[in-house]
Amino acid sequence: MSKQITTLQAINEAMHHAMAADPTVMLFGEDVADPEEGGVNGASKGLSTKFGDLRVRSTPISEQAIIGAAIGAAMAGMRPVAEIMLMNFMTVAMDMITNHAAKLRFMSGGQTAVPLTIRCTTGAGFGTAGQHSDFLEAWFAHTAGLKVVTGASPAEVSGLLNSCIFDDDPCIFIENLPAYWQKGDAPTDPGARIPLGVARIARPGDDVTVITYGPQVAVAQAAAETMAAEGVGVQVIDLRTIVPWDRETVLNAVAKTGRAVVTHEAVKAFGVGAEISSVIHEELFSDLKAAVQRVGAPSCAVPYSNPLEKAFVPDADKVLAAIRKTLN
Amino acid sequence: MSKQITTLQAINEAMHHAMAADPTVMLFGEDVADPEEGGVNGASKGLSTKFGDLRVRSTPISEQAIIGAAIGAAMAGMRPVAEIMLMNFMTVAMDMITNHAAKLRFMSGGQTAVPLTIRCTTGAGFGTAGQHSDFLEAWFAHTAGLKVVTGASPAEVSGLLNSCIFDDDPCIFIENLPAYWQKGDAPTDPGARIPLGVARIARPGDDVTVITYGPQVAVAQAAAETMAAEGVGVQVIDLRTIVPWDRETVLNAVAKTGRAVVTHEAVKAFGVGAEISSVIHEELFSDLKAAVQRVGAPSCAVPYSNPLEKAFVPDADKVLAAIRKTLN
Amino acid sequence: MTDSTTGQPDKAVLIDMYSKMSLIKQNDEHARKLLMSGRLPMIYYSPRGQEVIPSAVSVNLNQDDYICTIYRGTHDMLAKGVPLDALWAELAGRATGTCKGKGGPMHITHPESGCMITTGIVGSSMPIANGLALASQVKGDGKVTVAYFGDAASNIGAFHEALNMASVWKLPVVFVCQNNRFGEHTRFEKATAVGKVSDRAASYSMPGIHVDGNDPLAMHAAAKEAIDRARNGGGPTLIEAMTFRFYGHVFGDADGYMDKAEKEAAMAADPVPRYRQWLIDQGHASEADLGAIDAGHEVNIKSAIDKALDAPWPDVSELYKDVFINDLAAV
Amino acid sequence: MTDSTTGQPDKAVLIDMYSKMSLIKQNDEHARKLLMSGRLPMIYYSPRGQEVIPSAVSVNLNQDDYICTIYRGTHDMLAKGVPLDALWAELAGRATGTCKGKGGPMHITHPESGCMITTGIVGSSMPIANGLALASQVKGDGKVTVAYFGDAASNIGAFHEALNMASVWKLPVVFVCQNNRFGEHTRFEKATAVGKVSDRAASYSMPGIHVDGNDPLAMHAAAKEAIDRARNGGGPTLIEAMTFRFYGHVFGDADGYMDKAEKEAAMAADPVPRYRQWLIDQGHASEADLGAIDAGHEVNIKSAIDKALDAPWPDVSELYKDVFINDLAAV
Ligand SMILES: Cc1ncc(C[n+]2csc(CCOP(=O)(O)OP(=O)(O)O)c2C)c(N)n1
Ligand SMILES: Cc1ncc(C[n+]2csc(CCOP(=O)(O)OP(=O)(O)O)c2C)c(N)n1
Ligand SMILES: [Mg+2]
Ligand SMILES: [Mg+2]
Repeated sequence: MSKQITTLQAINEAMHHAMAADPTVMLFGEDVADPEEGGVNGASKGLSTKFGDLRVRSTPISEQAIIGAAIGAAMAGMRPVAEIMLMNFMTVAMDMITNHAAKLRFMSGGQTAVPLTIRCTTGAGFGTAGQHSDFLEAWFAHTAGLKVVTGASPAEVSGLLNSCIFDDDPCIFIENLPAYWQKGDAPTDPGARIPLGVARIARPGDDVTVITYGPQVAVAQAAAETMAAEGVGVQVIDLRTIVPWDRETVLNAVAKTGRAVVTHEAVKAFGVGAEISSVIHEELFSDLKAAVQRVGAPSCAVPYSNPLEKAFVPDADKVLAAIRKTLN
Repeated sequence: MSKQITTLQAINEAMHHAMAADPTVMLFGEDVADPEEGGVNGASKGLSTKFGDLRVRSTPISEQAIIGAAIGAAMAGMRPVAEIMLMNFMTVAMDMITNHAAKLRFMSGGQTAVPLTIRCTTGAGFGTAGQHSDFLEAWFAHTAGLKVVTGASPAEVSGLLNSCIFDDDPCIFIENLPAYWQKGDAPTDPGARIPLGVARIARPGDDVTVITYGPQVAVAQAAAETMAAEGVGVQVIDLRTIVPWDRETVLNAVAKTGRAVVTHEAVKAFGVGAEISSVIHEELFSDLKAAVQRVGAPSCAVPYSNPLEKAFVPDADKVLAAIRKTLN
Repeated sequence: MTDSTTGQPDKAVLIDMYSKMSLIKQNDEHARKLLMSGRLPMIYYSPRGQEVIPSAVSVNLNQDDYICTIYRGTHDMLAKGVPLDALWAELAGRATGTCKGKGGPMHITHPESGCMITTGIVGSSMPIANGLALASQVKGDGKVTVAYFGDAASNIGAFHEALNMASVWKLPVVFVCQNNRFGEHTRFEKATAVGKVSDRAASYSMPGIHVDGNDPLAMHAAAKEAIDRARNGGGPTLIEAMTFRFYGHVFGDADGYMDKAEKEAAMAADPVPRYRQWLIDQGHASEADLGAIDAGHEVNIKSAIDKALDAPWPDVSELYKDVFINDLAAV
Repeated sequence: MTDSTTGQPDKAVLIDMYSKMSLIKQNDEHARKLLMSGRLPMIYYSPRGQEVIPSAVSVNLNQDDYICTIYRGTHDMLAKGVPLDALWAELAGRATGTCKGKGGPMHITHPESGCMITTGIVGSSMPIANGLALASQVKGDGKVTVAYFGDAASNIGAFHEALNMASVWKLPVVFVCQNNRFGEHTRFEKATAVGKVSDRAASYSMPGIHVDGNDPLAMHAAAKEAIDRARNGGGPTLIEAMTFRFYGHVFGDADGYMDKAEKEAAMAADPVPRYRQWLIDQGHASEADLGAIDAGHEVNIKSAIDKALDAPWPDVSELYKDVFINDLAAV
């Protein structure tokens, strides 16, 4: 068995590797330097000590200034990684992200580029409630000019983060808070890159295709186990990159199974699942044996109370129900 | 023929009526008071003179403070209308809108309510380019707790704005800049309300249903004219309310025609059209004669150059092409 | 309420302040004990060490005055009068909580006692406080709004926008910065380009008061001045109250970034027992008087916790309620 | 470049400043004439009256120093060296424009001359300027970044966050507030809770300079001091340069909100002819020298406009280019 590491370690090692490999890579965000313990979860431990205060900086609580600084530095040839502690705090910097980072290449006719990576984490499960657990990837996916990426295991997170850092476009890199302390195989090499835009078949299966990403990959796999026991083969696709998403892999897969479910932890209504579902219907209308089903959170803020929070996050039962719907 | 007024007049008269009818209605935003000419487009002309400086205020350029003030005032029993000059500037206040206005009722267990209306305008057509013309309704639609509303004629704008102001939840009211100077029938009464959540059949038709809202209603109607000449009946549904949207009207209509197109000026990818399309597929899979088609802007910033801007905004030709696709 | 020559509040107020401080301190001790025991896992930001500030503020407020506070604000809530039972039920995520269990520790709301919002977003208490104050100004209801926030929050845009607007509109609001010298793991000086947050008041032509937030009399005087000004139409004030948080940023914080000596010194100067002793020394109260207050709180806190942990969970249908005024259909 | 006793720049610099001012003024006159004629409909924010500021700043900058400007910034661009041909082609939305016609008047970018971004969002030039300066600090390339913005932008959150961060990190950046007394239709005093924007520098322990932005020598001295400080590692400066916009907020502005007498007085004190006359009076240049400069600009502007209006439109395929580094498939 290969070495087991947590997601936090994977991020930490990928960052170490990237900063060692390329002097233009920088990191800034709240508490990220070592005097501040290398991030509240320790994701960036050791970086400021190793690479110095010029390249690794703890910032004031000023998300607009953080992203602005990352944009400017990126335009001037750096490859900044900006950490926004939690995804909900991106709301404070939406002008910088969507009016500027996303658009500057286009609006300048290609003269300026913004090769920055915004790391953020989120996700329900720890009772942090309405303002600390939102998945907002649909907003960023709808904003032309941003790449939106998320990994489902330590090695995946590492490989995708490396690709984001060295990508020439602005990337929103979404981490999952509960997954930080989960272990998985270490990547073969902390500098290994997983190309953006290429989905992964997380589990093969011939009858139904479940398309998902991030923490819901494990949920989908659990649902697939249950269906396997019933003799139904469920294929699980981990998108990895939400923008640009791998239409080819998804459409080829669903063309074969004829049945598809899309699931994510974000609110279902107007979520990423709607785009995937629509495209599948548009492209494979006559091949489909049933309507594509979507699974996602209900249309409310993430609730605090434990039983409510559990009911909010899509679980294997909800994915199973959706799979069964495609089989009727 | 009934009296013709512009959209700006309709807004102005509705605001006058609402402020006269209810002393808790307030207005604030940049330049909205009379010494500042009642708004850069004059939408609020006369209000501060009539209702006084306490209730109508020009603000500093501080969108977070504007929305924050509206939220607090709403929680304390007022019905504030906050004007954010252009929809792109909502990005500066996204924390206030989505972490606070949208969530306070839920997070407080129903103890506090935020009956505020955020008016904003947007839309391509005047060469204001990447940071002044975005339609961002998909973001707000994906945010649980917000109602999202837009009107397609002066009377519609008036009736819907009145409903938003007197609604007990936070409403995002989206106006269309080029439509400000377009004329249409005046409402029967400047205080008349059009209920939220109820779509309007803007044109009857038996063969294909086009679902849309805002400035694209006219585009869809133009496309419908062309198809009528070819003997195809195109029904046009004006959603009016994007959240909560009128599933019943839409699904009943498409159940009859079996063919549907959704169009909006916003970027197509991950847009509102994806949700409508997905729900139609989910609910009417076996009734559909063709996949639902979506029309929207390409995935780029709104371009400046006139021919590019024209090509960016969905026109009747694009809607026609989508309608024809459903007929094949 | 206040002696006009010494400016010192009268005995009842002095005791009231103590009672609030004692309540906050004991409540915090129970919270941390409960967390340690594993009986109630929750995210918890201890306000221990900062008891004086909201206690001294609240004795100058009426029940229907408003406060807007933050994730760390249990002290602000208790000082303002949020009842223990509903508070603890909310912390435990129960249907009987202030927010039916939907908000949790970071979003306690209790309009009946004037606690209008608890926000988890740094800086966001201030713009919303302006709105409450604006409503008071329009209605002429004479209420004052207090916005609590931390030192690090003085570096975020919302602070700037809110203080500018409050000053331009002369809103009846008091901005109370609780400077506990840290924002999460980052020292105040490392992130803040000014020595005193209160000096930033000059940018808004607003009075700025720098005060020892652990000194009950000084804090009381500062709060009174600011609240009186707001109530009398004199507009907003920025108060920077110097203090220290004893238990780091969040429960479980390993404190590795803190200077041990600094922390120990601050804890040794614990303002609650210090003030308790002063009250006795000055003859404002006897040991027995204060003991009775402490004991009363102890009973109430224990009872609130017991009731909370026994209370029913909210029903899953709550996910579809309070999103809008009318319930959602569960789609 | 500068006389060490008088602090006055030498003749070449004085003339260079004039040349920039003259270019800006004439360019603006052509732009408004063209708009009036209907030959080129575009959104246009005239900087007429504000010529001195960027002219005095730019003579202290190197070509590879950076500026970040705003929708009104044609003067800032021209002073920094954005070429007329590419600028006009962009204003006309042509393929030969700085941004291939995709950005337009509010988003002119020309890295070759150091014009890194033009933003249409109030306040957003500042945080991005910090980033450019940060890159310079890390690379040690000795460059200075100037962020231009308006008086009303000093009330938005981004201003506060950016100035605080620039000071904490001692970034080589100069914040130049062009105080033209209005934000759109709102008077400075009505929206701003401080008399001088430059006084806000104290909130960031940063030098603040209040200067008559229509006085070329004073403006030059202020800019030089700030730019030298930034270049020498002394960190940021906030300059408030007082000025006036002659033609309202945006082309077509009816000016109803303005005080006519104030406007007329400002226009009567037009800084460009005033400085021109001063140069002649002081013997720094003859009427003929300056006339030749003016005439040269006239020819170049006319030629740029003619070329722009004749230039090809961008192809519709441009919608799918420059979104990412690799072209999109047209789905
Ligand atoms: C906009 C935003 N950014 C970051 C955070 C994460 N965060 C929570 S508390 C905190 C520190 C705040 O420090 P301070 O304002 O001094 O208040 P204190 O916690 O010391 O009471 C940070 C960075 C947040 N909640 N909101
Ligand atoms: C965040 C944001 N809010 C509002 C606007 C609309 N707007 C454009 S310019 C302007 C006035 C800005 O005034 P000032 O900063 O003084 O610059 P000036 O136009 O006077 O040069 C406003 C409100 C905007 N572009 N961005
Ligand atoms: Mg603090
Ligand atoms: Mg101005």
